[in-house]
Amino acid sequence: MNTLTYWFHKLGSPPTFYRIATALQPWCYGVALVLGLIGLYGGLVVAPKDYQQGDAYRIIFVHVPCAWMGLFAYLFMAVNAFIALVWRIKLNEVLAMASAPVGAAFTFVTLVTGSLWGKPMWGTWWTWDARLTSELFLLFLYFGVIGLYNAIEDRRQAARAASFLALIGVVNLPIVHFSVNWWNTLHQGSTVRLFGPSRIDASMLWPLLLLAIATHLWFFGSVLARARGGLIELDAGKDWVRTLALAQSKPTASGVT
Amino acid sequence: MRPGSTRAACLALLRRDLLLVWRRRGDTLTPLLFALIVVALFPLAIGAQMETLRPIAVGVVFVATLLAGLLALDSLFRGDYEDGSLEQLVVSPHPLALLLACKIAVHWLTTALPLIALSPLLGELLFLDPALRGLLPLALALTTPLLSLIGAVCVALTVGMQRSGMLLALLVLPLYVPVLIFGAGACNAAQMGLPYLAPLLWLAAGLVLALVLAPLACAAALRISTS
Amino acid sequence: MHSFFAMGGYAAYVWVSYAVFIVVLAIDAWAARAQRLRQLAQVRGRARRSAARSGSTP
Amino acid sequence: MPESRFHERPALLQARGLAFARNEEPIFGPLDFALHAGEVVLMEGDNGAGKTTLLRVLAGLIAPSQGEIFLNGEPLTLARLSPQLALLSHQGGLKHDLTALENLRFAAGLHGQRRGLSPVSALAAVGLDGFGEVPVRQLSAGQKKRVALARVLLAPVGLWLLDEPYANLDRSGIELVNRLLERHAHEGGAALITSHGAYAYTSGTPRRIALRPDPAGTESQGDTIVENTR
Repeated sequence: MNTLTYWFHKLGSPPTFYRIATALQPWCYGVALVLGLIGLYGGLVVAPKDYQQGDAYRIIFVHVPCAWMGLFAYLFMAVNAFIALVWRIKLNEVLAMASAPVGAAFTFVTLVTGSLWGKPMWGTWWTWDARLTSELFLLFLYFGVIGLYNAIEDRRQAARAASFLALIGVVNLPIVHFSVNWWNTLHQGSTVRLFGPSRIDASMLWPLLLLAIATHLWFFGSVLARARGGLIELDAGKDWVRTLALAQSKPTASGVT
Repeated sequence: MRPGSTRAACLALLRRDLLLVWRRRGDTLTPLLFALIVVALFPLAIGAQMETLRPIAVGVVFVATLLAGLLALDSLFRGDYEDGSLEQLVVSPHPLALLLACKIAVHWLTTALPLIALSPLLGELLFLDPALRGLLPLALALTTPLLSLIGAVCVALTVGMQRSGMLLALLVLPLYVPVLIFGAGACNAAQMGLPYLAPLLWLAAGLVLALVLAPLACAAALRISTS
Repeated sequence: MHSFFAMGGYAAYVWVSYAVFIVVLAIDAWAARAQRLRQLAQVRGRARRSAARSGSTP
Repeated sequence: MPESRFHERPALLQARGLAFARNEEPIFGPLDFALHAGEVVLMEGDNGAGKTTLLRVLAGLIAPSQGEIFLNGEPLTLARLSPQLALLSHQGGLKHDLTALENLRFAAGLHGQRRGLSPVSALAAVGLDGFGEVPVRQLSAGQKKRVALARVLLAPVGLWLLDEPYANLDRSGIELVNRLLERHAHEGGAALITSHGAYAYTSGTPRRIALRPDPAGTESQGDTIVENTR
């Protein structure tokens, strides 16, 4: 066996991955927190007021990174779902299912903040343009994946069924986007451009980028945390989990996140 | 034709499913009645004037058809799953996707086709624009097979569950959105005097794709959910 | 300082957005942790049950 | 490892270290056994010992958690297995709204039919002559079982996997199952049947493998009987 596949196997084994995840997770959360706070400071305080939108534009500092993350999480989930279905790797099943709730959270924040931005800017909480509608159905897809995963008794079968649905969603999402776009040409006048001319000042750009990095790290922290739970659940009968559970039951066991 | 050949198997399956529907022919009325009642609720809820109902007639008929189809989806594999016939299909030496395609075809014939036949009446109840009398059944004829095919994949994913109704709706409806948009959109475009051929062609293209891919996806989903 | 909190008249929208952002992500992290602790508790319960069955610690 | 050293020809169906677990709860195994052509093997075990699951694994419906299955020496796939498999599962696979004959005609269309048999003669062979036009719904549980057995009998296959074939049958029914199994084995077929052991088997009792509901045991089940009887 060559070294690369050896390491791949080693990393893919649940106890090893659990150890690595336990070590990485606080760093992901921690760095995300620090970068996020700096980014928020930059967005709320340092960045100048927009000459058109006033201070309301500051919502984009949370809205846009969350919108990216909603899609990124879906992509991450779909890639893992594909690997899980084709090669039946337990770890990828766990990772795919771990990214669904985080992705749903980001998509939810996107919708709420988008709505809160839309009200002062367009005078309406909601508009049926392609991007918003796709985002809404992205949320429904997340709910479908989570719902299917929770509805099936056998955990591995549940993960495989939900992974399959996630892959169908990958096909569906661009079609929804395309169809709503077409639909909007039919009902002209209701479209509002979400992003104005995309000339953005450097003082506005760096907080945005920092927050984008922070949300990515937060996403990975959350995925690792859920993957740890998922691995425990899937390997509940294995020795390494039992050792782990009994080691943590001691009240003195601290420093474990 | 040799017994045991794939063609014989498909024919036997088609014959059996049609026979089963015939034995319980009363059940096929349920989706029709459901669609009729849903449509009848709209004038009662928003007023019976022609000028309020006519603009929404197409949309209401489409949504009613879609919901009736959703209601009927549950029966697609449930009986076969419960009495063990589904296992027999899975372990039969024929391509499962092909057998499932036959089942979906019978299901469409017995649940969606009557709805298409009923659609002019549903339209009349809502004062449908007379110009759309021909187009509405045509759009439905392109839409409903897509709905059956897409729905079948989701039913296959939920087949082993006890109470799958609400979950099935959650899985299926986001996938139905583009189909609904193009189907109803074509009629709306025609009503506004805009060209309506493009969405119909999109639907036809989607249907061709789904005819090939959906049975395969359905078979894969079924193997996951029956394991 | 006051003008900072007022956000040019958009305070309700801006601050609610940021609050939703922070609260939802905090809930997400908390839920992930709670889920793992629940799984661990279940494993411990199972270990206790099997220990009780066999009469000795596994 | 119990290799197939007693035969030049590989066993029709062979399991090595076969185990299945659902949510990390072991259902059966690890299990080693071989099923050769011309042989009937009875899997015995109490309720919950995993007999049904084992049969579904062997039928290729579920992937095992561990271990391998070989069909004629090659790894088992559904594509290789399905042309030679007749499966009688717990539910029977009959449509209650159709008559016995309609059910069998469908089965013949799906799986083909054994040379020299027809739906009518298969029905007669399980002692249901004259019941062909009765809807299955109106048959008794034992008669339904017989129709399902007729379906198995009708399929032109060598391997029978029968889950609880004796359940719901009276004494003459049990004798019928034994007779069918004997003839099938005599003609070079093989059958793996399960039972929870509460039934009286009569003549020609097949080789038995005990499936113990003890998931803690790590030693192989299926044990020495496999080799002793050969």
